[in-house]
Amino acid sequence: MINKIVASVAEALDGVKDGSTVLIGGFGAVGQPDALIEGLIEQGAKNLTIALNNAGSGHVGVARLMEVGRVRKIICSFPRSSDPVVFETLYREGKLELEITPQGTLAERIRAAGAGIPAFYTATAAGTLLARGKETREFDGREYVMEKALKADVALVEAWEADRWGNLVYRGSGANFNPIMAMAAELTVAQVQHIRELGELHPHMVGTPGVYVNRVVQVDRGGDWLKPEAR
Amino acid sequence: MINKIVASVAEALDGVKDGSTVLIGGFGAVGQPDALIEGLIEQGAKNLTIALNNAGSGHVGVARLMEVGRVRKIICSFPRSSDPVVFETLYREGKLELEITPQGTLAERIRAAGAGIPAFYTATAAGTLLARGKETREFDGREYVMEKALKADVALVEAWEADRWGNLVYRGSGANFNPIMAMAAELTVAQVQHIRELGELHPHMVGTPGVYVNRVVQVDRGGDWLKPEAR
Amino acid sequence: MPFDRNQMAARLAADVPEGWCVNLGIGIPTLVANHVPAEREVIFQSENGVIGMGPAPAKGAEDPWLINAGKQLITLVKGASFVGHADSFAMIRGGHIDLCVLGAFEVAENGDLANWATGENDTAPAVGGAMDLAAGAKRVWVVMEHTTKDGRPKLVEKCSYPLTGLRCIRRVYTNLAVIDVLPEKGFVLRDLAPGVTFEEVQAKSGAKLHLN
Amino acid sequence: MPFDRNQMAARLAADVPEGWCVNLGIGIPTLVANHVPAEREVIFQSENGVIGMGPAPAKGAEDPWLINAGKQLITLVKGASFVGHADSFAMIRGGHIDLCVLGAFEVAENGDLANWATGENDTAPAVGGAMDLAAGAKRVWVVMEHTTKDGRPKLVEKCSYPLTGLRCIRRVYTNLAVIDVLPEKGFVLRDLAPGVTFEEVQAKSGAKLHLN
Repeated sequence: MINKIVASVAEALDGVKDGSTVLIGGFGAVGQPDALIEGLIEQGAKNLTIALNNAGSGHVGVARLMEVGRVRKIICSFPRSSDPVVFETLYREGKLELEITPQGTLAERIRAAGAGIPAFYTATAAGTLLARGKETREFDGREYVMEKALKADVALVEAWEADRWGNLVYRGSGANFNPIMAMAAELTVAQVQHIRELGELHPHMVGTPGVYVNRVVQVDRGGDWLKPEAR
Repeated sequence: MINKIVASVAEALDGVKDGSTVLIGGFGAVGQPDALIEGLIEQGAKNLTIALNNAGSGHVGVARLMEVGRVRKIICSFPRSSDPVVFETLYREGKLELEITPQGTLAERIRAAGAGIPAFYTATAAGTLLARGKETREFDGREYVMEKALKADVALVEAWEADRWGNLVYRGSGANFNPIMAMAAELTVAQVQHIRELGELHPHMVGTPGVYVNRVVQVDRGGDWLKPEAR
Repeated sequence: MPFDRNQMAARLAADVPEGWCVNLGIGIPTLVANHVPAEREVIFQSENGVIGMGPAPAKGAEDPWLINAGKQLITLVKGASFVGHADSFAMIRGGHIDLCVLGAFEVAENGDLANWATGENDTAPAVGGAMDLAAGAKRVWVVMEHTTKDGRPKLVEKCSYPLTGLRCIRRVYTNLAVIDVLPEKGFVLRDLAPGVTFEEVQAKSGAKLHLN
Repeated sequence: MPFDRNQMAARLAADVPEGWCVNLGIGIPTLVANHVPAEREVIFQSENGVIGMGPAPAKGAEDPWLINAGKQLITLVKGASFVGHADSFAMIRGGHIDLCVLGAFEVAENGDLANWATGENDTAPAVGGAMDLAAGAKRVWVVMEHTTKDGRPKLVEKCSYPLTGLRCIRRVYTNLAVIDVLPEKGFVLRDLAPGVTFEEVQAKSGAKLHLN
């Protein structure tokens, strides 16, 4: 019997190695695997490269992962946040390498990694600072930048529901980076709100087929989390 | 009020020009826009380039479109079928240009066109006859072929349900090439079994957002079509 | 009287026809949605995969799983759908967004846009989806104050800040005027805020303003 | 006694562990699904976007909207899901299929596969998804008769037909034997059909067969 459900966050993150590249899903608080990020801090892997949309806020989650010195490099589109103090301090002190990638290029590079495409061309960033050092090429009279796939060792994703095959169903705007990140890593770990029986998820509602998922852990965010003021 | 629903197949295909590139959805009989293909024969546009998975069977549908001399070139992965007589005759007589593309490359080229990617690299077909004349390039020690986006003037797609915004919901294995084809054409026309009120389609069940769809026409395939022996 | 922020948004909204799919940037652009009359169907898309955004939710009816690219709580309208980030940016980069409205530091007369980094002292500029939208949307309009707080023009001959996109801006809405950016010609006045003169707009612009 | 088609499929099925995601080609490969015991969960994927295919439907219970890549009516198992063609081939080409089983005209000792075109008189060869699967699956196994109908070997030193994929085959199941294809070594015998000898298999092969 296929059963990807594990009992704890610790088990879900077992074996993450120093030096790993880790994709972290979510956009804003939605679809962000908070318990797995906390678990990664506990787990202790260091010298990490993390790729995600934002560089964290305050002193929790991704910001704390950086603050406790586990992150060597961050690849993101938007390092600013409402409270970017940790990122900005580390970056100014030269303790954190930063690679800024346009949001769509970040998404497409991750998808490419999952889809077996080593590189592709995009008009985004052509002629700008973010194309510096990158190959460019003209197609039909327009300049495009060559961007490379962003493959990872680990992806931490979040979904609303899962079954024991690892099929994931997202809620609201919670898909965002999660489906492509699940495709692009050697080890994909999903934090979910609800576990469903096999067959309970509608085949057309599954946003990430279980084929892409290695481990599922249920984390009840609790009723409080659902209140907007707690976001 | 946005209303993409048109009253007839003729109206749905109004304005298709000679020399157009036409994407035709479906895999097997599922998701294949039969009424639109018949409508295209009626409409009369000629000198067409068509791109689809198969080259048609018997003397109906795509095979008939070719038989009545409207197709200059076909781009497909699988020209064979249970009854490929029309294709094979025209091809042997030199009346039809053929471009064979691996099925996944065909899909990815169409997606690329829809996603603003002029070209990408794939390992598929590297070192084979189908890479002849194509640029190749090594990434991390493996050879990849550069494939270009396949943009179209018209896409004919089929779905189970639609609303007046053009949102499409697919049934069973009926998505196949349809969602990417809907993204890759200037004019996307959808044949659907059912029209639903705006708001009746579940936001997570929509396989093609209406943004990609220009015209929707309802075609009742009738109960008979649902019987397997009528497939 | 120059336009205030809401009037600028309303002036822009008046030019958005029914049926367009529109992406709104953070700041004044976000206000545009408030000024499209409910009976005119415009589809608002958000980078995080929401197609068919509605207004902010009523108190008590918030769904914390439903936000826009500005991380604000939103609602859905009838006809809405969701996609993931790759598909959302395929829509943006593939030219399927009829209009993107962005803020700007500078717009040049050739349509160049600078809106993501000040270049100086900006150790870690945040680009988000701005470059994708600038390169991918069918048309990009800017809504911004006509000058900086200290009075420097934001309509310029050549951007001094790092570019977001090249030759991508088609029109600019400011507190003073509506100005087209035409490929061969540069800035062309289209409309004035009430009581504002051509000469005043020209004086506050860093590049030649054409009358038509 | 050499294996018949069903026995070849069964022999291969015996080597498929629980949990693998498997794509089966048309012909003998399709039969493999019938020989995986129901209690061993193997996920069958089809190019047209079905993940979790079940057996053929009972008479009267057919859904004409549900077919596999061979255009046959199928059912779904619990846990099944659907994707479109781009996502289905992303799965295939991105290395997420644990095993693909294909038929072949020829397999070379370096793992080259020829299974799509005969080259001669084949005016319009049909490749379908074979090249995508050959290049993309984690491992590709072939199941085929050991020789052609007129007795020519299909295990060869070098393919004479146009290639489908280079150095992609890891194992071959024939009516006579199970043979690994190892990178440095070539064909290595792994198992024999009942009553078949190593010498017989070697005699019917067009390349050297190693014992281990």
